[in-house]
Amino acid sequence: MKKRITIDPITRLEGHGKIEIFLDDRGDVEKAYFQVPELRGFEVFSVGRPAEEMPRITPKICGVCPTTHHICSTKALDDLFKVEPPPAAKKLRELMYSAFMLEDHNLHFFFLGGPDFVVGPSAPPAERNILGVIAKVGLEIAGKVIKLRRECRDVITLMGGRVIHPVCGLPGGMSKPLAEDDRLKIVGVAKNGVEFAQFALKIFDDVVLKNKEYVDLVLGDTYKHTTYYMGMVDKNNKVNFYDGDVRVVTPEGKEFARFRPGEYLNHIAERVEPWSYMKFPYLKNVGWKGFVDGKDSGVYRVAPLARLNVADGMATPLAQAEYERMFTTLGGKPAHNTLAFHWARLVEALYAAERMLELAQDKGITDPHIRNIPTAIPDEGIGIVEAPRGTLIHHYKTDKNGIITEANLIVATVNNAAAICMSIEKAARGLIKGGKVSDGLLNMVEMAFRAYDPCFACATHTLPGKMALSVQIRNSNGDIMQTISRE
Amino acid sequence: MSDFEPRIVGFLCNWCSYAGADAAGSARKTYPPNVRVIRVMCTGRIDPQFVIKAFQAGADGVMILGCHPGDCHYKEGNYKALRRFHLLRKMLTQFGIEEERFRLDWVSASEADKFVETISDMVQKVKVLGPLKREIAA
Amino acid sequence: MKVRVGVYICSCGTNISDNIEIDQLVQFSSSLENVGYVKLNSLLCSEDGKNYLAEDIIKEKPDRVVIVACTPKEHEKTFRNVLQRAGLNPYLFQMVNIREQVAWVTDDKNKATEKAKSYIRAAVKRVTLHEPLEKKEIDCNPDALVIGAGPAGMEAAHMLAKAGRKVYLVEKNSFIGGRVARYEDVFPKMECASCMLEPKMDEILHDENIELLLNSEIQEVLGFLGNFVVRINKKAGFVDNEKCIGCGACYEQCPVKVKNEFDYNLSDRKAIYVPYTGALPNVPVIDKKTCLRFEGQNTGPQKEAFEAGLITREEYERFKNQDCKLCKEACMFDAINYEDTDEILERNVGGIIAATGFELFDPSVLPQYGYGKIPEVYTSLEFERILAQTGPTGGKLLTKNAKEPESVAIIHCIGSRDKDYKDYCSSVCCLYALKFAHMIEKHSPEVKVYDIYADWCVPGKDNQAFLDSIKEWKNIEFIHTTLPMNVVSKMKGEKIDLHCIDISEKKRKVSADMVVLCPAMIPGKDTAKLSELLLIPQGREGFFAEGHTKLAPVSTNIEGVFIAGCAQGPKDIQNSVAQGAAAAGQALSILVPGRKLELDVMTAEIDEKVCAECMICVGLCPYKAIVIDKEKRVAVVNTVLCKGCGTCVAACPSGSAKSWHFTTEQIFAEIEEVLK
Amino acid sequence: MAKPKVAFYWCASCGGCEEAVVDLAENILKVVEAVEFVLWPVAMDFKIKDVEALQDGEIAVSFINGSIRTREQEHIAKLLRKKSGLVVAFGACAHIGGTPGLANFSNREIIFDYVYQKSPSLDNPNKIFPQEKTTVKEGELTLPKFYNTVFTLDQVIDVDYYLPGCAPPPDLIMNAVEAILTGNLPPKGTVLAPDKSLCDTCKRKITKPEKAVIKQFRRVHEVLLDPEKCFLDQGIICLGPATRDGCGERCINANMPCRGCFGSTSRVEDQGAKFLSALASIIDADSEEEIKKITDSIADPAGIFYFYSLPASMLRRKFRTEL
Repeated sequence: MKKRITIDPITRLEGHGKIEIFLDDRGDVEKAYFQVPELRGFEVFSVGRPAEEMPRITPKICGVCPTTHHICSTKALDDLFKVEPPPAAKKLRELMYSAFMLEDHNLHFFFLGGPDFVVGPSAPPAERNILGVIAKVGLEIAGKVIKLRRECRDVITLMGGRVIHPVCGLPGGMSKPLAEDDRLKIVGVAKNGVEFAQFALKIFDDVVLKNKEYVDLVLGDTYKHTTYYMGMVDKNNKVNFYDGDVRVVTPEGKEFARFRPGEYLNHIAERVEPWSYMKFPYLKNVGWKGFVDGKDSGVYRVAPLARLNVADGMATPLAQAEYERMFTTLGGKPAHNTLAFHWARLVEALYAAERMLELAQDKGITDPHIRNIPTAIPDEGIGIVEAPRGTLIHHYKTDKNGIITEANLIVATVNNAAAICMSIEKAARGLIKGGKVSDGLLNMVEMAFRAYDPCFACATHTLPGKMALSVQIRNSNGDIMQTISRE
Repeated sequence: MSDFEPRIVGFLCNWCSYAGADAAGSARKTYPPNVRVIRVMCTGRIDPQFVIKAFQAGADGVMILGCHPGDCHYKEGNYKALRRFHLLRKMLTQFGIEEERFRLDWVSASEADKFVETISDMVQKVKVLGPLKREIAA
Repeated sequence: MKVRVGVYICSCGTNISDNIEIDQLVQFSSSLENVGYVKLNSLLCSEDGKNYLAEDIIKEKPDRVVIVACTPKEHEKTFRNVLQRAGLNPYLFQMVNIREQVAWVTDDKNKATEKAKSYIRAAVKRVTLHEPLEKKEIDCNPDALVIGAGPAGMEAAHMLAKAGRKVYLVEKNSFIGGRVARYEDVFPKMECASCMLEPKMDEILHDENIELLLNSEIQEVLGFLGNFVVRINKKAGFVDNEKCIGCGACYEQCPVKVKNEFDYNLSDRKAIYVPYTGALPNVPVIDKKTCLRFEGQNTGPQKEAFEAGLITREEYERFKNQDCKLCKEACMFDAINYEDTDEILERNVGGIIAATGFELFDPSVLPQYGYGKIPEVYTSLEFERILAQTGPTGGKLLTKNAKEPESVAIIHCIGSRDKDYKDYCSSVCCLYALKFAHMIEKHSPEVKVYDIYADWCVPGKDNQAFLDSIKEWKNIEFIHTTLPMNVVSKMKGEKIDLHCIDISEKKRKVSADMVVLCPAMIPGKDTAKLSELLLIPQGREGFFAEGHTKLAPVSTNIEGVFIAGCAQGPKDIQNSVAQGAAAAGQALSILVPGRKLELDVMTAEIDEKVCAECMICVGLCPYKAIVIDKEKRVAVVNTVLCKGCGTCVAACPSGSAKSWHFTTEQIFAEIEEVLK
Repeated sequence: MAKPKVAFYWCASCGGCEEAVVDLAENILKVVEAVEFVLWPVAMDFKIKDVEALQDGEIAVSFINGSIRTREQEHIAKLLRKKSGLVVAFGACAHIGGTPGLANFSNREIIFDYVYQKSPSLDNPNKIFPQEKTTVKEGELTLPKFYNTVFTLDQVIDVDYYLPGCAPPPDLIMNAVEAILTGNLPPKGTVLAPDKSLCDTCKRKITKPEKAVIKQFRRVHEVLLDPEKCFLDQGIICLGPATRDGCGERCINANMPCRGCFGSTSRVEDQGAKFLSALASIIDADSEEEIKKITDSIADPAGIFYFYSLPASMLRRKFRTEL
């Protein structure tokens, strides 16, 4: 008899998500669908807007990572208006962006990913949340996490005017220079950040790597997909969030492609499925073979693990050491273990903190010359940055008066859409056998899904800390046999 | 679209265009009844919200008739109306309201003929444009 | 709460009922929400129509009234008075114009009826939102301040004083009479200027209602109609006009010799001086810039006078940085006080009259005439002084080096009627040019006069005869050119050769010993500053802008501020005096002692709870009726000055400005109802 | 007595308002003790049937952010209205439509046509469009209906109070929560922020001249922006005068002009039209072609004047638009 599992709606998403799992007659998983039931049409209503307003329109795509959209949109405008920002402006942008990455990555680990490991994957749901984490690592740590978050967000407010939807980006630079006493304050925050990032990695060591059960889970096949990987690297192929070329490596780790932002259309295409408003990007030159991994499927992955797989290393010393330690533990590059996203995220957080410190200590950053006024006639501009959740692309076309005539946005998480579906299906298939649905199913599905820290899973801010899911299991004629839900 | 009778709101200023309308009346000049007149003391008083409220309430066209530049009873009210008119007309095109549906003109207290011509011309133009079609909401 | 509206429909005899189904209107109106009753009448504006209306309102006691009839422009006031009489606030009423704008202009009867219905529906909804408005009034200060003691200013001051008003006459110079004090004779009667002025000046000086403030300028004007506060900067004259009898002993002793501005530097004067013999008031004033006790010590004019050879080295050395008291010692009446200082005086008045006169266009800008380069080229005002007995030559026609000229040339329209300079005609130059000719004919008939003119501007009942009368004189030759601009004067030995093209395109050359230019009249030097102080705009050519070119020549956009004389535009003495009287008349009609000033009721008002002092409205008001309350940091409308045009209300981005009787809510209601 | 029940929900939202709540940092702990959350999708288990199981009005207050874009969002908003004593529209999207409200210049047809047909990176040979109902081999999949128009919260349910801002600043949120907990609330329908416009507290106000005039408009990317002078005085469009105060001029202090996210004061029905009126009135030109030249230099008036408030404007959306 056929069975169907609906997880709807998944709470704690940025936006709305739904999972449908269909069982075959033997009760095993036949197919799983991950649906995004929401769309707002940003690309369409950007048409007609003055290009210079886009850095204040596009952040409203996501209130969790508005700084990413603001910076990416501003870079697209630099390209559109053919204007090079002065060095101080670039440093200011990267400094603000590093503060954002540090805060966002750490929050994800402690408030979302952490509970799965710190408290244990099979612990009762009520414990698997921030309260559980605090109990395990102590109140003092939680205080440190909240302090880091507030300090980093204050840095962004200081430079961008506001942390939820900053406004300082302009084509050719920034709207406001950095004052010396503010720079000193940021140095303090950065130092605290580096220390905290190292500490977070230590926790990961004690809690995860020293626990065989977790290591098996990480290295196990359930959470493994041999896919292509995409990420941005600087000129010496080191991970860079703010600027550089986009690099793609094959499942074996060989460089498959390297392109400037302007050529993204030669490499990325998007599929449409009737059952989701979200589209599914894949590598054009490999081709769409459906929701499968492997060398000939165009499905690729982005975000922390992908970036580290793609790059030859980290641009800062401490992070580089962690980079090497991670890959040796995982058995070489590229690592395909989805749960390793958590580890890679902490390595990146350390890099972000170190980069923030480097920039904050650079005296030139307080140079008042932070704007070059564009003079060229605008027509087309493309900007790419690495969002916490993957490669973000803003592509604008305008008339000669700088009014947007077309806008194409590939939002970070979308790149992982196909991979998320595959991970959910693989996890479900690995756990549901013969129609028997175990209590751990919910948590295991979450882990597959949460590792990507999908933008709409902005569960980074869970306070009472649990992923609420309700699963209805129906028999083949659709009536509900059993409901398992998380209190 | 022959039987379509456009509904048009006309904002007239008390000292010139309203008096011009009265003059047309005293001279028994007939003109199409489509324009509903609202009297204000000066075209400077006309808040762009009035124009938009008229379109929202179902008008197919809006007219502002004021004193000729330099004749304003309050010196400069009509200049302010002229400034607002140009920016508002440009913005309304972004709302799908064609430029011909919103018109500003000058009619002095004695220009009964010009008043009748302006009204008839506007009614004719809006008749050609047809009713302002509303989008279904949901 | 329920509002009960009474609707009265007038058939206007048959004017309305001919083309509108009146009974449908009655039936329709009674179906409307809030309508208490509907009454039909054949002629509401007639006497018994009005009585019927008053009695009915007293009987029915409605909360609001709607009258469906003719144009409000004709009978809104009438019916407001009726409501007043019937004890209902006159603003709780709305009129519906279905005669001029429906019945008379719509041939299809049912369409007319439909249109009338929509107007009634709108009026009934609007009237429910009307608020009672009370007539507002303020008491007003009947006194007045006049700026400028020329013919216009003196006439205004005199009339106001005669009507019993206290007048403050502020004059920049130390004498009164303005430009006319400089003339010998005036056209057309060739009357002696001083004989004409003296009686008027005498009355001004001795009228106790007039406080004469000489050597004084306006520093600041605050307030509004009926309540102006004017601050006046009175410069020290150092001579007490009570004690001084004008004997002149003091200025004989003064060692300083400088150019006398009154005679346009054609004569000299002392540091303590009277501009011309016979100046009134006959009280000298010490000129701080040249007097040795003050700034004139060892620099300035004293040095120039010595270098110009006017005084000897010994005299120059003697008085260097010494405590010179010569004039004080010479004064037998102890009228000179060196401790005198400038002072700021404050006067409260109800109205202000600006009569600040004119200047002459500076001909040196037009090199072709040689003014400023050729010594014998004079402006008309300089020539007036040469012909004046109190002038530098005692009235004798002499050149700068005291020789009798054989010929004098007079050139009209200098800088006038030319789009690059002054494109208007100053209307008096032709006349005073003829006056000069008449004077030369009378005093030095043997002198040859060349009158180079473009067109004759001799309006008025006597002036054509004035022109014709000089034509018989054999020694005058009129040269009719097309463009005075292309007259070129060149020095030729002692003489000045004037090259011009006459009307028949022929080149003409005349040579003359003296050339008199008739430049355009332009606004006085301080007009721009005063227009800012009085908040009244300057018109196209810089003269004060009158309220209306035809109907309000002496009022301005600021209620209570009037203008008169050449300050409003070029004109002759007769018109200046007439305007002085007109301005005084206007002030007298508004500022009646004891009577309160009734203010516009439908003015704007700003809610200080919402206003954020965003400064959008302040600059928009043509009447400068909006000022910032510095403590509360909000904009405030001065309802005395506000005319209720509503421009600020429409522009106010926070919606804190409200326009009484034309509120946004009332107009929104009308819009929605009229489209239903 | 039992702690008052509080619900947080998000419709067509970006999650920024959720972040704003968490940004209360330490204060959130105070709130967490004082109330009992019955719904907070970002943080808690959410079950439709639990909310349905509550008595009507059992929830003391529901904070709903995000505009209404799909039938599912409308359905949940109506449910919460039924179950709540007070409903607070939280943030610009719920209050006046927000930036996504600019979609009201287009409609479903145009959006679908671009996203699923015309976007350059698209590979959709057989022209697949998302469907409300899709039957696949294994069964039927549904998607909520996507409305033609973005609605503000009070166009769908009755709203008691509004917390303006994109996102509302922490101090306003705390004041609102305290006012609700202590019960001293202003009259229904009030926007919980000062009722003056932004210029009231803006530091640049003192640089404003007596007579505000604009000779030429400049766009922010065309010129260096003076950090002291009032933007309008530099010819830069700043919606401050037509926008409610209370945000602490966070954009202006970052040297960028205001875009009006707090909506208008209580005295104005259409923020965009009112700002247009103020801006046009101070254009320094009187001749027709001079005025036309200056107004034509303003890029995208509708987009800038209704940056956050299009759905709440009188016209709400564009009239019939062809593809």
